[in-house]
Amino acid sequence: MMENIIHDYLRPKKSFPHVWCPGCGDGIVLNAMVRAIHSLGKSKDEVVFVSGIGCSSRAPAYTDFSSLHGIHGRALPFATGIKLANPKLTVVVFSGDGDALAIGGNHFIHACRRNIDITVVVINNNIYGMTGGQASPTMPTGAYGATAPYGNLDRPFDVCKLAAAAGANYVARATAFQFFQLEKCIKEGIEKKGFSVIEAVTPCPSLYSFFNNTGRGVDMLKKLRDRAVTTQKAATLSPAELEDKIVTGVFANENFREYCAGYAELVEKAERSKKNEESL
Amino acid sequence: MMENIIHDYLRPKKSFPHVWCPGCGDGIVLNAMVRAIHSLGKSKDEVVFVSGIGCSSRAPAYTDFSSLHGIHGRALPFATGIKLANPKLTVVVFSGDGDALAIGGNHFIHACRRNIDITVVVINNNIYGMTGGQASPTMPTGAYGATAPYGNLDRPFDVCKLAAAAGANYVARATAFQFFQLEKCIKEGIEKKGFSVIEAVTPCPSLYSFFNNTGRGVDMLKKLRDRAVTTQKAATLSPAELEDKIVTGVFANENFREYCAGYAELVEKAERSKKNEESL
Amino acid sequence: MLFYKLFKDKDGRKVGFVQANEACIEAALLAGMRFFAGYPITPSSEMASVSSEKLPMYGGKFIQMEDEIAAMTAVCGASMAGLKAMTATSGPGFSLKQEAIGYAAMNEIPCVIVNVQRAGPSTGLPTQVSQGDVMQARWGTHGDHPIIVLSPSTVVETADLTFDAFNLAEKYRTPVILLMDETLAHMREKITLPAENELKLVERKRATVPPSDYRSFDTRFGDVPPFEPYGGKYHFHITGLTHDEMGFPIVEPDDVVKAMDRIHRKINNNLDDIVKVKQFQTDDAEILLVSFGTPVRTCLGAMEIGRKEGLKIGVLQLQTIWPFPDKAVLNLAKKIGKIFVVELNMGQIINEVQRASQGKSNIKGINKYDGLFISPDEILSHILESKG
Amino acid sequence: MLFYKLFKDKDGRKVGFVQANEACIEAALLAGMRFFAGYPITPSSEMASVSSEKLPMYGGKFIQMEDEIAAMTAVCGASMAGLKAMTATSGPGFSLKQEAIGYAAMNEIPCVIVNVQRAGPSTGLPTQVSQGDVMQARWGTHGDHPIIVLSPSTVVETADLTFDAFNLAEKYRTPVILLMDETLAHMREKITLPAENELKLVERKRATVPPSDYRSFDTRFGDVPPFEPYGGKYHFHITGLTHDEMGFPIVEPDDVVKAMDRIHRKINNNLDDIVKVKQFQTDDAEILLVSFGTPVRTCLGAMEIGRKEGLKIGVLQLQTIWPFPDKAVLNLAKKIGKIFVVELNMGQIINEVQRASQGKSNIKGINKYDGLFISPDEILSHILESKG
Amino acid sequence: MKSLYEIRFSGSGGQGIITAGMVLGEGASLFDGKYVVQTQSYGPEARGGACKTELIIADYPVNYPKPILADILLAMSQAAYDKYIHEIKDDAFVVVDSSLVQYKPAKGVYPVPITKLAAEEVGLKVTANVVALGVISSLTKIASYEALERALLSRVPRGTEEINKKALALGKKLEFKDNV
Amino acid sequence: MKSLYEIRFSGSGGQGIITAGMVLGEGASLFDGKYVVQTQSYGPEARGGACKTELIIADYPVNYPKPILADILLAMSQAAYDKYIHEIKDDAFVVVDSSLVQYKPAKGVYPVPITKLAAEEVGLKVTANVVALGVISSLTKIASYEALERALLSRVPRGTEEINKKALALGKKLEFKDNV
Amino acid sequence: MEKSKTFLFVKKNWCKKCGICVEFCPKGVFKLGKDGYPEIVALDKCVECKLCISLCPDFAIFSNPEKKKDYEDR
Amino acid sequence: MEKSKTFLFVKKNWCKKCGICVEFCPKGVFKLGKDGYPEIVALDKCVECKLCISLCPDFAIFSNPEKKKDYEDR
Ligand SMILES: Cc1ncc(C[n+]2csc(CCOP(=O)(O)OP(=O)(O)O)c2C)c(N)n1
Ligand SMILES: Cc1ncc(C[n+]2csc(CCOP(=O)(O)OP(=O)(O)O)c2C)c(N)n1
Ligand code: SF4
Ligand code: SF4
Ligand code: SF4
Ligand code: SF4
Ligand code: SF4
Ligand code: SF4
Ligand SMILES: [Mg+2]
Ligand SMILES: [Mg+2]
Repeated sequence: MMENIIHDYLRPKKSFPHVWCPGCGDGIVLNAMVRAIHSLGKSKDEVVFVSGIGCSSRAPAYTDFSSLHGIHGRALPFATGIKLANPKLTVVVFSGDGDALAIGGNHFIHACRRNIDITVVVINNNIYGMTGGQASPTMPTGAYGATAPYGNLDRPFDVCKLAAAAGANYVARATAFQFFQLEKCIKEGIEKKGFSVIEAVTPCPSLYSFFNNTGRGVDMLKKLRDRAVTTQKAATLSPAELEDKIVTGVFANENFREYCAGYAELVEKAERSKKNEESL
Repeated sequence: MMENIIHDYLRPKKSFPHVWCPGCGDGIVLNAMVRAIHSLGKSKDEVVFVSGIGCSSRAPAYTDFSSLHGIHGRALPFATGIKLANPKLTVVVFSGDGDALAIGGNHFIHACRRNIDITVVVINNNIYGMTGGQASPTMPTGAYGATAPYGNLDRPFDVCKLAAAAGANYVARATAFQFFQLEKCIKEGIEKKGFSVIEAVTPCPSLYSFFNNTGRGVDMLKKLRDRAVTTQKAATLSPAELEDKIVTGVFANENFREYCAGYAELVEKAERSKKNEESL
Repeated sequence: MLFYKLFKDKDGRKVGFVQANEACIEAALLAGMRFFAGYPITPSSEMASVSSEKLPMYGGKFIQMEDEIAAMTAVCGASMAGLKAMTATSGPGFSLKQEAIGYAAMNEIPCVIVNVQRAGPSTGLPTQVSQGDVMQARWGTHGDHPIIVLSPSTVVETADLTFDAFNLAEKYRTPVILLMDETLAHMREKITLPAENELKLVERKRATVPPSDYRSFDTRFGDVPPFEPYGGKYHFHITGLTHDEMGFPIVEPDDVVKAMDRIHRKINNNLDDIVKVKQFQTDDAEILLVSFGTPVRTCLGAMEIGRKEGLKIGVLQLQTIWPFPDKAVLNLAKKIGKIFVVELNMGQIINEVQRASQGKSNIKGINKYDGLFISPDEILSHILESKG
Repeated sequence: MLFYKLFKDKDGRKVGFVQANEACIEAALLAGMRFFAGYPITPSSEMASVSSEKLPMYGGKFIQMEDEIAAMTAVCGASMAGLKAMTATSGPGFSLKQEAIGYAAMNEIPCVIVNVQRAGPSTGLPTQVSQGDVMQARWGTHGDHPIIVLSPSTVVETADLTFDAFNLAEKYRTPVILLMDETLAHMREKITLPAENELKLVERKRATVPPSDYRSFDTRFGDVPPFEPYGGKYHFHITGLTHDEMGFPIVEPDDVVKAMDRIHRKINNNLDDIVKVKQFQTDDAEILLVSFGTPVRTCLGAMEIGRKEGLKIGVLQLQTIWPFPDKAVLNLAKKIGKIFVVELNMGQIINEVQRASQGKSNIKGINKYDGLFISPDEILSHILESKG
Repeated sequence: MKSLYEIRFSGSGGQGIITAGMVLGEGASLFDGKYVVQTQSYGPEARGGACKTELIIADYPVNYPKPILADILLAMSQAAYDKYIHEIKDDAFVVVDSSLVQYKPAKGVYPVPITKLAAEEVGLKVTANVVALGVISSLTKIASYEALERALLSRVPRGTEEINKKALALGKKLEFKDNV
Repeated sequence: MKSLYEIRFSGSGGQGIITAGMVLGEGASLFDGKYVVQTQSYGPEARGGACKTELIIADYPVNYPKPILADILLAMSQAAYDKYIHEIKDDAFVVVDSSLVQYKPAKGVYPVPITKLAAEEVGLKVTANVVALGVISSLTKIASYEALERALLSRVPRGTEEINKKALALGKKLEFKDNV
Repeated sequence: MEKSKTFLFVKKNWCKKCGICVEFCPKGVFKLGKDGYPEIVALDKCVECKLCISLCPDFAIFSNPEKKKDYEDR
Repeated sequence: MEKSKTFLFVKKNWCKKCGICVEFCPKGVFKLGKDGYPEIVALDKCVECKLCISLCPDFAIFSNPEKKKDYEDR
């Protein structure tokens, strides 16, 4: 029988439907996350979901993993505290493009640098959904938003490039349409010892669409389907051909020492340097 | 006659000697900055020096350019406000490795992304000097500091790689020993329309040396001299050979549209969309 | 994308049926605001949106920064470069801005910070009303610092106090906080903006000495130092360290005291100019409602109803909250035996009213903190209850 | 690299001649602190250094975060994962932590935040003493929130109040602030730490219900909800949004009030347990010095000298500053006609003393804010001056 | 006419409830010269939750800005109807969108299949809010038709003027009975 | 012996002034059983500015933690001498590093070329602070030699025990006169 | 796995009528109903590719009758 | 430019005795003096490479007699 795994994981006492708009990609990403965790055979006891603030950051509330819905931009340091305090936990972070890369950009690059064993899914809808459609750090130049009435002036971050440059062990990108690929990337990210970044490109059919006329969720998913190219394919395309494309695949897959493992080594050094106290 | 240009630029009413320790690299960097500005023929009226907090951030107080000694980590947004308010100004930022990349890391990557025409010199002494020698985000793994008694656990950022990935137009690195190269990079950075990052690797003979036994300023400068290799040279070296090296040279030299220029274009659009008000 | 439209009335004044968030920015533009740096947050986000659309039309600059700290520091930078500058936020962002607000106070950087209060603490109730940040507005940053805080109760008053905020900021070289709330922010009323020639704008005092004699914080011309923007013949330094007139760091105790005293004195010696209250039917009042912001309207509603039923209610509105209107409160406390302090929080300004009234009156709080606006009924039932 | 050494005395207790910064961490370790996240800042940095060296020896974790916000949120995370956690900072960092402190209060996350006060505002005088953040400690974050603030005056008391801070944090599931100052931080005195078996440690109350019946904020067992750490059979949610017992967001006004009332009530109903003051020769005092933190020592010095000269001085030390010791102050205000509030700031706690004493006494401030510590002479000359 | 009206429009996000209030408020205040204050509230949900706007329209300045018992209630969702039907004055006008709401017939309750009419007669479902305005205007005379039309046209996206006019007119020309 | 001593050590950063105070404080408090409180202050400069540490050493608990007029003053720089020479008691001991400081001979003023001795006799200039401690100990008896030595050895880096002992002993065995 | 075992059910009070299942099912198992909700019209064509249950943003498609029951009154 | 024109002067109250000029002058123009300050001992050898004035962290080396005068009492 074909199982919809997520129904084994929804929080018993939480009421549904969830808050997200019709056709919003956030539910798809949560679904992929749950499948990835399920396929890894993790117990619910050992997983903690962490998020900041934003539409996407509502995700952790819905599933029956312990969870922390934090403050805007700070999901990663909350998660760092949890992970370092109890390295046995599988700590997973949901963070919007604004949450992870606007106010939270510093924590993002430092988590990459520290390479702590946390997996963050950056749910990139190219906009601030929760607050009404302002330009986010991944909004394309020229796109419209509540604070970009003349077209966005800024250039978007390449989230994966930034994460790799900052030192994350695992970096990958998939669109919400590529569900199975997304699930696989998340799975690989969680399995990887070290910091893992998965950029999930999602539709915001309410606000991104309101300002940019991109249609309903269905339309936006179709667009994502059509724009996605693999890294391999991308390598064969000219910059002009790449213009509107979303390059998906794995961008970094390293094995730098993980932070908590490093800490364990440090503790040994400390033990050795412990001196006996002198009597008065 | 051989001129020591800096004497034309010291602040008339400021008392000297400055606060920096004997052999500290901060004075050398300030000197290089002044020479670069001088060689560009900029008037004192059109330059503003901005900094955050740290030993290195004391630099702007000493020269006769208008200056803002801000709060820790925020030099770049202060500078962004100044530059956007008056794009005619040449805005130059001095920022320590802690100031620019620890607390200020987010502003750093966003300034790169925005590509606003500011030149920042990241004065990288691999430590927090001002507060007594704690580990900074550029401290090498294994080095010692006031908060790294067992050797630093973290991995250092590659400042230039990060800046380039975040989108800065110009990115270069030189050591304090390579004075003329440093001056040249700063000059190129200021000339470049767009955001420019110059990483100046400097000795902190007080605190870095205290924890790591690296000797006096003279010794540390010698070490910098010996460790520096050009990007060209670096390309020929194995990872093992590169281990202790400092790769110097230019890492990015792009011509993406500058932010204030973009704003000017936007203003034109706005003018056009200005509607006449209807009478009641 | 604007959700309102302004019309010209017969006298050439702009009129519109607008939200307070919109009124604030329209007034700010007229007051000369030419720089807005923001980071979106409910329920203040409309201010960023309106600014992003309108500022380029006025030759001004809008920038969305990466966070609230960056927005506040960019505002400081822009003001130092000579533009009238503002930012707007709500509780969580206001908390983040605190360090930089202290910097502005220390370096006497004129600027306006709007906090549209929503229910806290923490993320709280983002779309619901509160006045929970009124003490924070005074004490949110570390260290003793001067601050001016104004609080409007109607859309029209929002525009008026926005003018005042910019004028006070420039006149006293100081950050000014405009404390609004969610109900007001999203409330629409008709405003009539002054015509250009009706504007009474204050501009920061410029230097009269030659560049070589300029001091960043010159006290030779009174407690408010003249100001020259970056980018001219005047070269000067500023720092968040305690500093002398040149802007250079000091540690000498007497100098420190001198510096601290002056930045406080420039406010405290001008309370008559800065501190504004409004009194409604306090002459014969036996019961005084003290309030600020939108709940003042409810107090007035309660006063109308109460008076019909024989309750001699008067209302004291604190338009300026900080510096606290000690004098007005004490005077009324001496006259009126019963004071109710009406606030949409668990009791903040009541502490000040208690302090200022020196035990002269019987003071009770009427507090609402369930995320809803307060109704006249609620006030009246408190009054009646306390009558026994 | 530690700059002190502990010895064992004959009873097996550790003794040492240490700074208050060092004493605080040593006491914290004994109190069970197993997580420290920090960002260096003068004059608190020694706490990070000592923690970085000692925590690994105790099986605990030290992490230097990228800024103070990250440090404070990491502390919240670690505490939710079950470790007793702390951070330490000074003014500028304290301002930055405010938003996350509100989160801790809202989610009832036990933790200890040390603020070593230096002179502000802004960067101010980083190496000099002040008590300028005492109001900020109460009101620094947005929205009404409960908070406990303790303030020691000696190195020994620093250790004692550090124990108290951790115990109160765990007992009441709340953030506790330890408010120190630069003079104390760098002051060395002898401390004798309790032996392991002498420790009276409070651990957070654990759940007694089965996982399926667990609630994040269960009120069935009193106002302080039992706590289960992340990583066990208990799966639960927390959020900075106003929430119900399950930790799920609410907007229903009655529920909001219930939630807000409880988190305040758990503190306010236990004032006798939380609020601690010390009285010195107040029985026959005609002049009362009210103070907190290191200046208490100066008050005691002034009392000694003053009494020799016939001035009947008594001293009230506020060990707990928040919740404010209203009762103790009012009682003494009723008895003693003259109160001087001694603080190293421009007048902050004096406002509370004025409020709490309800006009019953004549209250004056003795304020020092030049970056130096206050001397008995300065206090005595104020007293004499006001005598006329 | 009363000198002060308390008005409540309620429904769900996306129905244009707040816009309807804005048009009414702007019309009454700017073009009819009334004193108006409009407030609004929305749920914590990003979009689509319950949504409400309230207006006081008076001949004199208004202090307390919220209705207590409504003179005019527009209910565009079941939840809105259930929640607010009891908070009205005895002589209140209640307009319910009978294509969406199960209501109890009563004096003063005017059922109009607003959304259905918008979809079928105007040809655009999202003009339901404008149809509702037309209905309210003709039923209650709270604002002049001209004022409403002008306010409406000043706000609608360019190119949609005609269809909006049509929607308003449709609402206006309906005949009403309070179905008791 | 008095029952309370007010002590001030002052010089510049890098001279080990504060360390000297720590050793004296630790010795007196942990090993001599006195009540001690030590405070310190340093300038805003990163390093090398003026630097001061103060101690109260008493037979009973100490409240006010700072000296007013010193019983013992150690001046290791000109600035320190100039600033604090007037804030002493009549019977104070004043130790000046005569290799660095121009002083005015007076009763109670003991000039010792501390830094010079450290460099020449001990062979390590940075032990000047320890030499100074030795001098003060033997001159004032403020702490026992044993206590000081123990406190000193508990703090100095491994491998430097002997040279530090030598420095302390040197200070102790000097003979003093107050040069009047 | 036999085709006949496939079970699919759309829980209407969770479904937000986004149409994703209708659009992306490769086999046309769903059709847009008059009320805007998807209707299952060709269950026999289902190849169990899981696309519908994966892409439904509202977890509204149940593929297990047991689970459907568990969630009936939620 | 003639060699003889070279002027160099170390302003002692700015110099912090770091020894950088002594170490890095390629021509041995400086020598470490007994008091720790650099002494100019071979000005004639100076090739005006500017390394000393560039690397001196304290701006303590003056190469222009006019400027030296300006700064005499600072
Ligand atoms: C300190 C702070 N600043 C601002 C906000 C307002 N805010 C909430 S969510 C958000 C951005 C949401 O964008 P994103 O992270 O991309 O998430 P999305 O809603 O798009 O999923 C903002 C600015 C806040 N809650 N806290
Ligand atoms: C908000 C805040 N946090 C911390 C500090 C303390 N602080 C001052 S400078 C500094 C770091 C200095 O390091 P860096 O930027 O590398 O400059 P350096 O002193 O090494 O030149 C720190 C942590 C501060 N002033 N403000
Ligand atoms: S606003 Fe956008 S991101 Fe937020 S729930 Fe709606 S569709 Fe999703
Ligand atoms: S501490 Fe280091 S960085 Fe700071 S002034 Fe001294 S040498 Fe320079
Ligand atoms: S499993 Fe595949 S084939 Fe079957 S209904 Fe779903 S999408 Fe269609
Ligand atoms: S994908 Fe889900 S929510 Fe969307 S129409 Fe199908 S069942 Fe409904
Ligand atoms: S200019 Fe060059 S050669 Fe001349 S003294 Fe300086 S370093 Fe030596
Ligand atoms: S380099 Fe400058 S500071 Fe160093 S020794 Fe030479 S002159 Fe003195
Ligand atoms: Mg987003
Ligand atoms: Mg540094």
